[in-house]
Amino acid sequence: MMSLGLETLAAPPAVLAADLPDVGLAQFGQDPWWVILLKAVLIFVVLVVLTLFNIWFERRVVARMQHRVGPNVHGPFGLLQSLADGVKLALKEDIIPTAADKVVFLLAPVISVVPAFVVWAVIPFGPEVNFFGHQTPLQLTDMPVAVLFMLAIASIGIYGIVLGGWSSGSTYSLLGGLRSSAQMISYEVAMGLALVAVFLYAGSMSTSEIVAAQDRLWFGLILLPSFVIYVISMVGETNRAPFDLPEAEGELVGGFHTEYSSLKFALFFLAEYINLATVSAIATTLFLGGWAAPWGIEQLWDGANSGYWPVLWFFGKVFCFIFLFVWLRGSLPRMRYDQFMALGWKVLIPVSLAWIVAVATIRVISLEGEINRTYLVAAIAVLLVLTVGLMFLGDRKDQDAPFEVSDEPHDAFAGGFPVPPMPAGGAVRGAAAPLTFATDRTTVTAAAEENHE
Amino acid sequence: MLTVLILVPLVGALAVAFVPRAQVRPVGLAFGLASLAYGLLVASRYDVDGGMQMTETHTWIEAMGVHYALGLDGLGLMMVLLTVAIVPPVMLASWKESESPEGRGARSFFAWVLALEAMSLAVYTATDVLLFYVVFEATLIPAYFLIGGFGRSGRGRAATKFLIYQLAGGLILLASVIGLYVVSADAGNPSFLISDLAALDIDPVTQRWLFVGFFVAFAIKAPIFPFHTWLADTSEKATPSTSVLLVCVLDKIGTFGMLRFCLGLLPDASQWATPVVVVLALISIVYGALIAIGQDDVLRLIGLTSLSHFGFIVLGIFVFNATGGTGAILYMVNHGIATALMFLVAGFLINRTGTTLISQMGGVEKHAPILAGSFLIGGLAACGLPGLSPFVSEVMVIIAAFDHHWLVGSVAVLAIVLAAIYALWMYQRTMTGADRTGVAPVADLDRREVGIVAPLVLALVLFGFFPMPLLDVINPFVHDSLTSVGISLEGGPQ
Amino acid sequence: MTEYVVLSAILFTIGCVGVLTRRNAIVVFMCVELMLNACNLAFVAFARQHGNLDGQITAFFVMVVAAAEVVIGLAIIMTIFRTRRSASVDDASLLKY
Amino acid sequence: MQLYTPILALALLATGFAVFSVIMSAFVGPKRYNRVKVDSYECGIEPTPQPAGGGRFPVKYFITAMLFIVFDIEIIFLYPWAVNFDQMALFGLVEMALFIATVFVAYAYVWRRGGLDWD
Amino acid sequence: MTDFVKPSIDYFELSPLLVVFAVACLGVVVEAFFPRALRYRAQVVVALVGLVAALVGVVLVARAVTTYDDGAARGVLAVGGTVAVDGPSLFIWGLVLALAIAGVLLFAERHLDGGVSAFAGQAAAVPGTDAESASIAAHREHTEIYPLMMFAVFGMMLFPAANDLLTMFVGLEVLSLPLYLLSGLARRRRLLSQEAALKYFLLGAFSSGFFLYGAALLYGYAGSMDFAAINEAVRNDVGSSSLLLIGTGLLSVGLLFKVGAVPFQAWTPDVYQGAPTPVVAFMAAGTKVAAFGALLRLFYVALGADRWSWQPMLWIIAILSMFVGTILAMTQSDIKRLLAYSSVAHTGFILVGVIGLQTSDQLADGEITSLQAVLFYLATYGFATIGAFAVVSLVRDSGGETTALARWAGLGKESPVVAAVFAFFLLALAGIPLTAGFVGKLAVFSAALAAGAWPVVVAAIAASILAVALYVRVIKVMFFDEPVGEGPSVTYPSVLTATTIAVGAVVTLVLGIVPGPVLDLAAVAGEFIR
Repeated sequence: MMSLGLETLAAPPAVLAADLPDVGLAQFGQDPWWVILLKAVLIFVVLVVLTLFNIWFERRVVARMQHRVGPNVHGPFGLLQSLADGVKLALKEDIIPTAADKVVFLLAPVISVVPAFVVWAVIPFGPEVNFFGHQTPLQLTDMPVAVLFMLAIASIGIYGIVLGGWSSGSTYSLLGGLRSSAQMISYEVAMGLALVAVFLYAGSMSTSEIVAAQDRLWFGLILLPSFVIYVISMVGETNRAPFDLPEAEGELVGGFHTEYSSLKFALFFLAEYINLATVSAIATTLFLGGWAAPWGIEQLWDGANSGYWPVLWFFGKVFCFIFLFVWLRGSLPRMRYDQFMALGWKVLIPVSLAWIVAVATIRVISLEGEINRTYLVAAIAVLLVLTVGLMFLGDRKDQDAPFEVSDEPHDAFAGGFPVPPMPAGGAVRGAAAPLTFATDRTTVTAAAEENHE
Repeated sequence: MLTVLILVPLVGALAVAFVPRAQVRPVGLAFGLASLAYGLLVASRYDVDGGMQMTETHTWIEAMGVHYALGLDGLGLMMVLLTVAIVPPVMLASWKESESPEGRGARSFFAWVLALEAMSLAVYTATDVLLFYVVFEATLIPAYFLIGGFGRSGRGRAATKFLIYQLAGGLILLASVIGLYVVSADAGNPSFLISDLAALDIDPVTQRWLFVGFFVAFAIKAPIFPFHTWLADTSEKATPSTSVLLVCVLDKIGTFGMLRFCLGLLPDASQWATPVVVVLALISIVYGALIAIGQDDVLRLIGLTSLSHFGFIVLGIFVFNATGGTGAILYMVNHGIATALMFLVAGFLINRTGTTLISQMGGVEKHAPILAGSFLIGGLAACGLPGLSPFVSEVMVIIAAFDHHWLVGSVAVLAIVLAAIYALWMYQRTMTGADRTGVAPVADLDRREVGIVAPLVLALVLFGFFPMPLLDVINPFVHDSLTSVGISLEGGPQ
Repeated sequence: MTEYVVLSAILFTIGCVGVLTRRNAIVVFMCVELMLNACNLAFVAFARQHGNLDGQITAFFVMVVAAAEVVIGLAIIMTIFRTRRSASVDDASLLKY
Repeated sequence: MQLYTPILALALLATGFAVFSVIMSAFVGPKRYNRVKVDSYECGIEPTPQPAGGGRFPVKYFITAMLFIVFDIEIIFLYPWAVNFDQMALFGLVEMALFIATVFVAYAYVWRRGGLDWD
Repeated sequence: MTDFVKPSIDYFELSPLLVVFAVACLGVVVEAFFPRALRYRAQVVVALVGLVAALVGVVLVARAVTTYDDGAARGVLAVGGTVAVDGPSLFIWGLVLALAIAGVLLFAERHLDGGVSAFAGQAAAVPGTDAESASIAAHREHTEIYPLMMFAVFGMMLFPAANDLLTMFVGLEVLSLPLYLLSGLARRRRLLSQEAALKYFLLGAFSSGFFLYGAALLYGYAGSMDFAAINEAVRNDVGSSSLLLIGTGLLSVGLLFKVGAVPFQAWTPDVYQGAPTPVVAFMAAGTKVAAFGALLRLFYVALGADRWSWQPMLWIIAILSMFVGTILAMTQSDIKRLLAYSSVAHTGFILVGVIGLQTSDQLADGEITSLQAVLFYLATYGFATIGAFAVVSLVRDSGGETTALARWAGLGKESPVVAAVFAFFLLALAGIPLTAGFVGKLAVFSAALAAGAWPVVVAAIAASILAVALYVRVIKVMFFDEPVGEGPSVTYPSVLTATTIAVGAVVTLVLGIVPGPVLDLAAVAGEFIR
């Protein structure tokens, strides 16, 4: 349900291809089986290694920021610390709580980790290279709807989190899972909207074509607002500080994975760090020219964008983002949940929408050469007046006095129909009954929410 | 001309609905009398040579070829006169008892009566089949409220039964009406006008189906034997005044329709169906008379006699000769007058005794000779005593029946005997012998009541001896209609 | 192509049977969604077969409609659930004859 | 389909790894039973039994989910529009502006009526 | 890749549709930005003004449209052929808008229930809780009902005008979804109302699934969603006929559900009983009009060439609907359920008209066409129904509306006017002459008979006879039965409901006496654009 839209979209892309230009995609789908397999294994290995590295990297950098040393025992500079952690986790006892829904509990980590890997299938690492004697692009595959595919697959990962939280049979897990998913879907909207401008300019959703479209100017520069929105929402999307509310220890212990231990916990951990790299890679591809060498290098050195060199540029850019993540974590405090949601829903989304319209307008002007300025100005003026006017109209303080809780006894026939009274102590029974999250105050739908404003 | 004829009572109905309470009855009666006067005026303009006269045709629903078309022929004139003549006596008769037990006022009674009159007049003058159907059904609403609103307990049920029966009949009629329309549409000229429809050449099978529809509908209305069960209940529960309107005016629509539609539009099928119809008519005659004999409720008894009389009328219509046709139409008029007399007088009697049961009456003639006398005249008229008008028509029908088949005639004659039994026995039980009413002495008719009864008695006697004016009007119509059926006339009556 | 149509028919039937046999309103509702998605599959398959885009476009619209239905359906089911503390269709039985 | 087989390969690989890990952890780790250990974690107090159906949580989450669906759908329409925008030019701009305005109406409603506020 | 072709959007012809949609959006804006105190007035004014403007638009468009393609039809195919603005569409638009205006008046009625509307003050508040009593005390009300209704009206206009399966499906949903919500918003007897909404929703979604799968199969058959193309495919007999047959069947399920025909009528009584009476009044009239418009267009335009395969099915469904509807209505003891079943029966009667499809060369000059007949019937039925339900909302006792038939005994004495008006509506529904119902029945029966469907017409007549008994029973209860207890009381409404009832009654009467103009209008509407 949560990601219904994008997820169901995964079904038709095969046929969508029929309509979209496929000139740029001719190089894909030609590989023999061993190349495919080799590429897949390479991606897999790179991701696992990358994760191990990232964990170490994060710990070291944060430690530096906090004037600590960080892991430095295992291997040179403590580089093997993550590996050791992994082995330790594998040797821990595998606990399945009695309250858990066994099948889903086991399935959730799998659901969470698989999409994290799969997304990388369409990330372009570089141009066409000689791959063990075979000319092939440094990218597992591409398709006309590659970005859509990434979003769709990434959304499936949310299922893993929700199901993990739900199946644990623990209140903290449930709430953590819900929070994670709410957070992810909230920021997914802003993220999705931020990408629209890119497609507008690239005229394609294929990653390789988007990279190709940035050969002159990175989208991150000409579409700066989109880029900024994307970066903010990618932090929210990955549940990282300062948006790491689902794992707010003070409130929710470990969040959705409170009950997970051993390798299953490691899988969630793995997925999380891969996702970190994924969003960075997407940002790189869509906004920072992908594997193309930064401006200036190509001018100095002709070979910068051929052969295996672009992999370097690519990972260089990705590490910039990862450093950004770490930096944020090291410097910013955690936000409050309402602030966080308000930022997503009330700032990022409207700004994105406005930006899309603006970009489209600019695009039309550049396309048609001339647009009737009078209409344009008039339209903008009307919009401005409307927005401002409406915001002033009807003060939000028009709410009625707060509820006066009536002392009247329960009227079993209220509304002309017998209504059962609430069970004593609320809907949830048990030793710690007061701990209910479903009081009538919180369970009110949107239309009625005004009472609490 | 004819529109005005309909409008007079209709306006009257509306007027009655809105005038001050005290003036309801005078205003109502005034409109009733105005209708009568206007009806007579129309009659005076009527050309006795026959044919549709005073026609008016306006397009009503163009999309479906429906017209607002009125016209008057001999048959129609008879019925119009009967209607306008019956209403004022009915109003007078209900002068006092129109206040029902629950205080349902004279206002609604007079309004509904006038509405009923208007609709009935429209029925008798309509020359468009759909218009006919519309007003045919529209008569039921006033009738429903007259039955349901006034009378004795159980009338609600009776009214409902009445309405459902009638509406069922009406819908069957509707089927046939639409059928006719479709036939006309297939012939290239979709229309509901009788004149257009009469010109159609309908294939026999279709004709028979349509005939069945029309006949069943009118047989329910009339009523004829298997469709008569509503009649007794209705006449028992409703006030006598209402019964007069129902039996004398409204039910004539049934036989009227048979003449106009079954014979007029579907002549071949009518002849095809004659044997069955004649048998049904005979059953009605005998059965009606037989069960009337045993009744204890005076109103129910009178109602059932009508079943027998309607049998005669239908018999006259379907024996297909001039004598029968003329007799039938004459019978319709005479039966109207005679039955009205019986019902009204019975009503006066009931008012006085407070009961409708014959077994609780008796000895009235001693104290109320005029009442008893008029009751006797009504009874004798019903059994066809020479000198009273029903005699003429009854004789004509019986002669025609013998012409048709001797057996038919014989059975019809049998009915006269039965009629004599129920009429005289009823008189004997109610008027003679010991007084069992408990409200002795029963008062005689007062002047208002005499004023009601006298014209009716007078008419019975007058037409009994001198039916020519009526026959002059009827004969051309019968001549026309039988010619259309394709029967050569072997010399008209008289 | 036939396989896709058959698959969609099977999915549709499963959804249909689910609606008729399940008692939990949410499950019934999910079965309805399954039916809609089976339709989408059929549309896309037919679009491929006929080589035009109508079916795919339709699938888009169906998704929109399905989303709207989800929103409205959840709102209704939730209100009932909150009142009755049960989402069983059988419990909703005040309306009879 | 050629374009999709590589994805399948990667997906199989990832699934194999994940499933292997899950199964592995069941065998490799020690097994020491302790009733408290397999209880739900609740800061050390007796855990609250979850009611049937997974427990209840604030309606707010439903509202967020519904809102997400609405906007997700909007995105579905925006993507193809964006990709083919150059061909539609001004017409596309006007139509999409109308579409966004319509969604914006609903958005404004939800915002103003407090649907976006978390307590 | 094909080049993008800008579709022509005939803004003028679509203006009524667009106006209604704009008004709906405006309603949401009002809801968002107006202070609570002003919302009620603002919403009612916005809705009414919008509907009237749309109605004016319909008239203007109707005067302006010209003959299409030199055929018998008039109008244009708008938005790349997805919406057919032709005579029948315009007729139905006008009708729906008129009914919607009456509906708004009923929605806005606040006089009957002591100053509050018939809708829940706060739908989210659980009945019997503090939240609810507080909302009652605060005189809250959902003014969202007006925009919701406007959206439904928009759907009702789009549905019959849709010229391809996709648009039709969208119209179907846009029309249904707001109604699902509105059904659950009754102020009194909330549980009943919510249950009605749930049933309506689940069954409605279920049936729209059928519709959609049918559409998919037809698309698979014809390779196009467009009605004209489907017709062409049927004519040329391409593809597998089983796809066509099953597709037609499934599509019919969806449509017949909406009109409430018999195997799919189960929701009708429940929803009619549970939903707030103003909603029922509007929904019963509007949905039927719109859905029959769509049904006609689908069967006549897209599947006209295949009518030998669907006509027998409709024969059976029509007969079943008439009888089941009437007979079950007789057994009801609740007036709203009774009217619901009667609406099922009416569905059957209208289907009788639908069956009367003939090609124009089979018709005599001046003979009524089945389309004309059905359109007219819809007009008569719509006004009689909305009026009847408006009257139902007047009859009350201490617990709000009293819909138990037994409690209506003696209404004729309590309030002769109200009882008489209701009786008049019932007679119209029964099809008694001099009411609009009669002319409607006459029209559909003659259309069907002309097409040779005499068995159906005979059945229809038989059902009418039964139906008469049904309606007369109610009239008897009102006028001739003794009241139970204190008897019903009639709350005199404000001018809003009174206007609706008066308009309903007058239209019903006028259409019964001078149906000519409206029949002509339906005739002028002409055929569907093909």
